Amino acid sequence: MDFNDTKEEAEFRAEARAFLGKHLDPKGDKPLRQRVDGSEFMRRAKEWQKTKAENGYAQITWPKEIGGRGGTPMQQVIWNQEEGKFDAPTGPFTIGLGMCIPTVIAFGSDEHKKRYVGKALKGEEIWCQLFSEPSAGSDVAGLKTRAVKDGDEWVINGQKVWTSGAHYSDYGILLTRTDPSVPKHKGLTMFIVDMKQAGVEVRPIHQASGGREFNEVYFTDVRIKDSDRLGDVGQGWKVAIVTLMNERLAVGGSPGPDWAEIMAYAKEAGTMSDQAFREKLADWYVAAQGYKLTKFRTQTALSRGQTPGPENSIGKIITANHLQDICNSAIEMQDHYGILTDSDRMPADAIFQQSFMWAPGLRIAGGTDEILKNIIAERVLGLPQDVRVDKDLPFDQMKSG
Amino acid sequence: MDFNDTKEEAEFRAEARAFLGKHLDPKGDKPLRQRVDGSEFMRRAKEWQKTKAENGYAQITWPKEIGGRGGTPMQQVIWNQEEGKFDAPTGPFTIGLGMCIPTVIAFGSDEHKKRYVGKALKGEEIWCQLFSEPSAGSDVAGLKTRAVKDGDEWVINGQKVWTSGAHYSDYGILLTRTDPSVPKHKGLTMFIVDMKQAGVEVRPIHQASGGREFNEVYFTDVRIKDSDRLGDVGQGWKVAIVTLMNERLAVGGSPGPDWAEIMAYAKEAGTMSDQAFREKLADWYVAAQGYKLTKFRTQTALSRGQTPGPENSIGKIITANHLQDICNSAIEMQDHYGILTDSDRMPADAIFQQSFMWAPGLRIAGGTDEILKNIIAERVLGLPQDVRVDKDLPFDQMKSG
Amino acid sequence: MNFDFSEDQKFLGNEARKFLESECPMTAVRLVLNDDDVSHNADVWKKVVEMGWLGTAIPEEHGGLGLGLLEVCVLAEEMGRVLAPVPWASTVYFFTEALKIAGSSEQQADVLPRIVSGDVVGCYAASEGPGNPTAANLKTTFDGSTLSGTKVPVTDGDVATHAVVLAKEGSGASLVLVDLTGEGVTRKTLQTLDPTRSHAEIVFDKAPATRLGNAGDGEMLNDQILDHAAVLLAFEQLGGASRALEMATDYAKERYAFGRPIGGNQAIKHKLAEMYVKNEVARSNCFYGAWAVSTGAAELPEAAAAARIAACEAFWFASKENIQTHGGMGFTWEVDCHLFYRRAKLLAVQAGAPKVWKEKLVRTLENKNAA
Amino acid sequence: MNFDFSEDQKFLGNEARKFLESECPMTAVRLVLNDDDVSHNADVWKKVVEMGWLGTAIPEEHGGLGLGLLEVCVLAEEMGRVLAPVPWASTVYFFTEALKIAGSSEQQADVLPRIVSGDVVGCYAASEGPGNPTAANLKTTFDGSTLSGTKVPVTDGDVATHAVVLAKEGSGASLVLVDLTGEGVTRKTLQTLDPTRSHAEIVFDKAPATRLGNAGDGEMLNDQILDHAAVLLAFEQLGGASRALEMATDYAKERYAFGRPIGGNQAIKHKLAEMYVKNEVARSNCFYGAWAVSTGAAELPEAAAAARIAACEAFWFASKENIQTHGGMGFTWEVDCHLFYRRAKLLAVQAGAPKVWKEKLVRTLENKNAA
Repeated sequence: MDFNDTKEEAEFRAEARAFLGKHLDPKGDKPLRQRVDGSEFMRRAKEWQKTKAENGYAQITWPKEIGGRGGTPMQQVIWNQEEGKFDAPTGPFTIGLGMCIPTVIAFGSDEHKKRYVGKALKGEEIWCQLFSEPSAGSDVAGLKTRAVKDGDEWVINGQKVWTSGAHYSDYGILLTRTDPSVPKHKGLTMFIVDMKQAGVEVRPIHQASGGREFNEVYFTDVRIKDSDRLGDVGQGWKVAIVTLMNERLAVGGSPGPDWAEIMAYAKEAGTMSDQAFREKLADWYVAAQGYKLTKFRTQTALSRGQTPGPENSIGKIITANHLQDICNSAIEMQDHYGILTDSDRMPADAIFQQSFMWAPGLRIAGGTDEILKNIIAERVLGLPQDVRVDKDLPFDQMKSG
Repeated sequence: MDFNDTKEEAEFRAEARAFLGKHLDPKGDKPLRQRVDGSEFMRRAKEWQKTKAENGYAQITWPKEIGGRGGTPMQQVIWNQEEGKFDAPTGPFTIGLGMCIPTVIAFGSDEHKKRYVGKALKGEEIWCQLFSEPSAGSDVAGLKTRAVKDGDEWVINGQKVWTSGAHYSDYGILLTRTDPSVPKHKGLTMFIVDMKQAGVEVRPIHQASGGREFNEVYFTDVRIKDSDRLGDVGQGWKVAIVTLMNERLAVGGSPGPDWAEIMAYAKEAGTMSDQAFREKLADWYVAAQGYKLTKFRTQTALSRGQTPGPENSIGKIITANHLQDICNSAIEMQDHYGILTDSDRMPADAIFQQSFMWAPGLRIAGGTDEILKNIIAERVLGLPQDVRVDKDLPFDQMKSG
Repeated sequence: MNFDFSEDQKFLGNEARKFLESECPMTAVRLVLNDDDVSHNADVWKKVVEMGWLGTAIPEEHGGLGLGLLEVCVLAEEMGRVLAPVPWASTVYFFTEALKIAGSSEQQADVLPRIVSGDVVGCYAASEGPGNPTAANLKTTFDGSTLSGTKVPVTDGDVATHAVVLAKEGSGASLVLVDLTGEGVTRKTLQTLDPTRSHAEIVFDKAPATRLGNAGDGEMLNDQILDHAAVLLAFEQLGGASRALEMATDYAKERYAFGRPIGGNQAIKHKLAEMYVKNEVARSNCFYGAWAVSTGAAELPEAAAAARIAACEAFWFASKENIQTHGGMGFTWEVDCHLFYRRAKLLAVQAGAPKVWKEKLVRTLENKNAA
Repeated sequence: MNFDFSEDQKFLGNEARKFLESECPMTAVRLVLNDDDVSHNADVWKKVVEMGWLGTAIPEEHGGLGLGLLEVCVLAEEMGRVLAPVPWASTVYFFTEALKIAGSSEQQADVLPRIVSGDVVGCYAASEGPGNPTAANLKTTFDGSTLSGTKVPVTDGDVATHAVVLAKEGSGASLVLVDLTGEGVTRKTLQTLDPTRSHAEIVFDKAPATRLGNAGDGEMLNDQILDHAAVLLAFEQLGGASRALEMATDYAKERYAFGRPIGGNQAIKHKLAEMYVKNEVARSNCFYGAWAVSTGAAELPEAAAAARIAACEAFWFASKENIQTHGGMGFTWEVDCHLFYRRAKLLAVQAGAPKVWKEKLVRTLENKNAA
C-alpha cells in the first residue's frame, strides 16, 4: 500500500501542474459552488476548453484520432485532481463530454462524429442531456415525449425536466417515444437535437433551495432529420444505458461543508467540550474518510486497468445524507440564530444554511437514495429485481396515476 | 384530560385490588421473566385461574353466560394493571383464553363450546396455537401441514414451530392445508386437536438466546374427527384472521430494562456527566413515554367503546429496537467487562446482557419489524399492498425455494 | 383514564381546520414567501383576530374566551398544518404566556385586552447571537426603566407592537416589557431559512421598558415561559408533521413509476410507516405535555421537554422525507414540500434546539430521582 | 496511488480462506460453544501453529516469517469470517505486538520464538471491572518483581501461558510480562456472551513478573499496543461483517415467502444494501489503518480509531440484521447467526468500546489541528 504516485504518474502530475499554473490562477481559500451563468464566465470557459483541447488535456482517455490524449484513466484522475486546485471554469462541458459525446461516438454516423466531436472538445459547442420528464424520474423509461415519423423527419412534442445547461447548450441528446404500442423499454428512440431551433423552449426551474440551476425544456412540433437518429428506431433504451453508465462516474465530489468545517465552527463557538458533539464528529469523520478512501480504492482499480462497478453508488448515499445531517447539526448548534441566512453575518459565511437547502436535492439528483440502494442490492449483491408489473405491458395500456 | 379513574373505574379497581390482596403476594422488587416451567408453578397457576373464574375475574369482557363477568374492556385493563402488581402465575392461559377459545366461540359448534370453554376458563385445560411452520413464518398462509379426509376423519401430517406452551397444552387450534390445488389462502382448514394423543410429538426449540421457551410440534398420521373442524373446509384463513386479530392486542408490555434502569446503572458507574449518554437517555425516555402514553390513548379509546386498530403495531416496533439499543449501550458502557453474563457479579444482575440476547427474538416474534411496517403502511395509511405474485396461483404450483 | 381531548375541544379543532383550510390555503402562505417586504399575511391575521382565538386562554375579565391551554393546543396543531404565516405563535405561546406568568395585574389589565382586540402583537426576544441564550452571556441591559442592546433574531420582531425581552439587570437577569413602536427602538428585517415568517434584529437604545416580575427572576421566568411555549409549539410541529405525512402518502398513492403507484414500494411504505411511528410518539408526548401545562402539574418540565424533543424529531423527519418521497418534484419551489422543511427548522430552533431540551430533561430526571 | 493489498497478500488471503473453510468450519466453532469445559479448538489451533501464521509479523531472526502487519491484516479478516475459536487475536494482535513494541531484545529473543512454535500462547490483561481501564483507577500493582491483583475479564486468559498485564507501579502504570503457569497465579473461567471464546478472571498473588519497557510508560505503551490491536481487530470484524452479509444475502435469495424469494422485497434489499455500505466504509477505513500500522505513519492514531469505529459499527449492524433477515430461523441455536452477533459484541468491547475510540479520535483531530 502506497499513497504515492508511480514514477510515470508523478511525471504526468508535474507536467499537468506546470501547464495549469501557466494558464490559471490557484483556487482561493473559500471555493463557492461554481457559477455557470454570465457571458464572461462562458467566454473564459470556452477559451480554457480550447486551450485544453489544443494541448491534449481535454479528454485524456480518448484516442488521439478524435482529439484525446490516448492516456490512462489514472492520468484523467490526476488531471482532475490538479485542475481542481485551480480556478478552472469547467462546468459547462462536463455533461456534453462526459455523457453526450461518448454516446454520439458509440452510436453516431461518421458524419456525426466529424461534425460534432471536435467542436465539443474544443468548447465551441455545448451539449445537454434530455431524458427525465415530469412523469418519468426514477422510471426514465416511462417517458412520454413523442417522436412521430413524417417523411424523412421526426416531429417531436413533449417536455423534459431537470436539464442542466439547456439554456446555454447548442445541442442535446434527446430520448423520445416512437412506439407507444409496445412495452415501455422497447418503444424508445434517441436523437441529436439542435437546441437553438424554433419550437425548443427552455425555462429555468425555480428550485426549493431558491436557485435556478436546472431547466425545463418544451418541444413543440420540433423537426429532426432521421439522419440525426442515434441507434436504431426502438433501440433508444440501449443507447440511453450507455449514456447513464457514464453518469454514475461523474456524480460525487465534496458537495459542501464536512467534519472539518463543523469542527472549526465548534472551536469558534466554544462547544468542543460537548461529548455528544464529539461522538457525532467522530462518526462524521469516519464516514467522510470512508467515502474519500473508497475513491482511492476505485482509483487503484482504475490504475490497474479494472472498471469500477455499481459499488460506486455508495458514494452519493453517504455524502448526501451526511451533508444534510452535518448542516442540520450546525444550525441547531447555533440555536435560534441558526435560522438566519445572511452570509455576511453568519458563521462560516452561512455555508451550513445554504447546504441545508441544497442537501435534499442531492439525495434525489442522479438517482434517489432508494434507487441507489436498489442498484447495490441487485447489481452488487445479486438480489432479485423488484416485481415489474409493466414489464410486458404495451406503454399505452400502462396506468400512470 | 385526566389520568384518574372515573368513579366506576375506581370502585372496580378497589374491588380488584382487595380480591388480589386476599389471594396473592405482592410482586418483589426485581421481577424476572415469569418461568412457566415446573409442576409446582403449574399447580399454582391452575389454582389461581380457578379462583379467578369462580369469582368472575377470569375473562372480564366475556358474557356471564359463558363464565365471564360481562364487564367492559376498561375493567379488563384495570384488572390487568392490578394483577400485574402481584405475583400472579398467569402465563399458561394467555394464549388459550386470549386467542384459541375466542376462535372456538366464534366458529365452534354448541358441543365445542359446552365441552371446552368452561374448562379452559377454570384453568383445567390449557390451549396452544399451531399456525407457524418452518417454511411459513411471515407468510403464514404458505403453510404445508396436510390434512387429508379419510371417512369421518382427517389425517394430519406436518410440522409446526414456535408454539408456546405446546408441551403443557391439552388442546390446540391447528391450521392445515386441505386443498393444495387452489391458491394458498383458499385451501386451508382449521381444527381442534388433542395434544395428548399419539402422533403428536413436542420438541423444545433451543433458541439463540440459550433458552427453550418455544416448541416444535410434529404431527404424524394424527387423526382428527371432522366434527372437530372449526369453520368450513377451505375457510381456515378466515378463521385464522379472527385468532390473529386478538394476537396483536396481546403482545407488548415492558420486555426488559428501560431508561430508568440504564440511568440507575450510569449513576452507579459514575458516568452521568457524559453528555453523549445524557442525550441518548433523553431519546430513550421520550421513546418509552411515547410507547406508554400511546397505550393510555388506546385505553381511553377502549373506555369510550372504540376498537383499537392496527396502529397498535407501533408498540412492538418501538420497544424491540429500543430494548436492543439500550442493552447494547449498557454493555458498551461496561467496556470489556460487559461481555460477562454472571448475574451474581454483573451490574443490574446482568439483565442488560440477558435482554441483549432476547431482543433479536422480540424483533421477530409476533410479526417482524418489516411485517409490522407493512401493516401500518397498508392498513393505517392505505398504501397499496405489495405485489403478490402467488395470489392466484394454485399452492402446489408455487415456488418455494 | 381520559387521555384525550374532550368532544368540545375536538369540535373546536374541526371548526378551526375548516376555517383555516378555507382562509389560509398555501396561496396565502406564498404571498408572504414571495415578497420580501411582506412580514405576514394581514388578511389571515385579521380573521384570526376576529375569530377571537388570540383570547383563547385569556381570562374573560381581560376580554378573552377564558378557555384553557388545551384549547390553544388544539388550535396550535391546526395552525401548524397550514403553516400559518402570522405572528400567532409569538403572540400567543410566548408573549401572552409571559404576561400571564410574570405580569402584574396592572400589566395584564393593560395589555391582555389589547391582545384579544388585535391592537397588540407580541414577540419574545431572548437570542443575541449563535447559541442558546443564558443569563450569564446576555449583553442587553435593563437599568430599571430603559433597555439597551441588540436582540437577534426576533421571530415576528418586525410585525410585533410589543416585545417581552430577556435582559441583564445588575448581576442577574430580568424579563421586561417594551413597546416596540416607542422611542429608542430600531428594527431591521432579516433573511432566514423560513421566509414565510418574518424575523428582525431589534436594537434598543434606552428604550422605555417595564419589568415583568421581580428583578433577577428573568432566567426562572424564561424557563417557565419556555415550558409553556414548548408544549404549544410541539402541537404546531405535530400539525406540520401530520400534514407532511399526508402529503407524502397522497403523493405516493398518485404518483406512478414502473407501472404502479410508488407507494406500493416497501422503500416508500416503510419510510412512511416510520414517519407515522414518529408522529404518534410525538402525539402521545404532546398530549402529556398538554395535560401537564393545562393542569399546572409538577411533571411539566419533563413533559414539556419530552413533547418538544419528540415533536422536533417528528417534524424534521417528516419534512425531509416528504421531499424525498416527492422526488424531483419535491425539490421545486412550486411544490409545497420545502415550506414544511423550512418551517420545521424554524420551530426546532425557536425555543431552544432539541439538544438544549435533552439536557433540561435529563437534569429534571436526575433531580426527581435524587429527591 | 496503490491503495490495495498486493497480489502476494491477496494470494495469502485466498489460501487462508481455503484452509480455514476446510479446517475451521462452523462445526469446529460449535465444539467450543457447546462445551463449557473447552476453552478453544485445539485442533484448529495446532494447524494454525503448523501453518506458521503466528510468526507472520515476527522477524526471521526470532523464527518468524518476517512479513509485515499487512499480512496479519489479511489473515485477521479470514479468521473473522470463520469466527475462529482460538486464542489468535490475543496472541498475535495484543501479546506479540506488546512484545514487539515494548519488549527488550532479551525478552523478544526469549518469547517470540516460542510464540512461533506454539509453546507460548499470549493474552492481554487490562480490565479490572466495568468501564475502560485507565492508569488512574488500576488496582493491580507491580512492585518491580512481582504482580498482585485481579484482572477480569481476560480474553483467552484460561488458555494462555503468558500474559501482558497493565499494572500500577508507584504512582504510574507499567506493562509487565507474567508466566501464567508459574506460581502466584489463580485462574477462574467465566461465562460470557460469546462462549466460542474463553474468558478468565486471573488473580495474581505476588506472581513473578518482569517489566516491558520503562516504569511509568504503561499507559503510553498500552495506547500504542491498542492502536495496533485495533487495526488488526478491525480486519477480523470486517471479516465477520462480510460473512454475515453473505449469509443474509444467500438466505434472502433462497428463502421463499409470498411466492418469491424474500430478497426481492425492498425491505430486505435496502437493509442488505445498507449493510454493504457500512461494510465498504469499514473496509476503506481498515485499509487506511493497515497502511498506517504497517508503515508506522504518524496518522496511525486517527487511522486506527477510524478503522475500529467503522468496523464495530459494521459488524454490529450486519450481525443483528443478519438475524433479522433470517426471521425465526435466525433466532434458533442451530442456525449460526447468533454466533456472529455474540462475536460482534466481544470484538466491540475487547480493546475499548467504540465510544472510547470516538473520544480518542476527536482528541487526535484536535491536537493535530492545534499543532
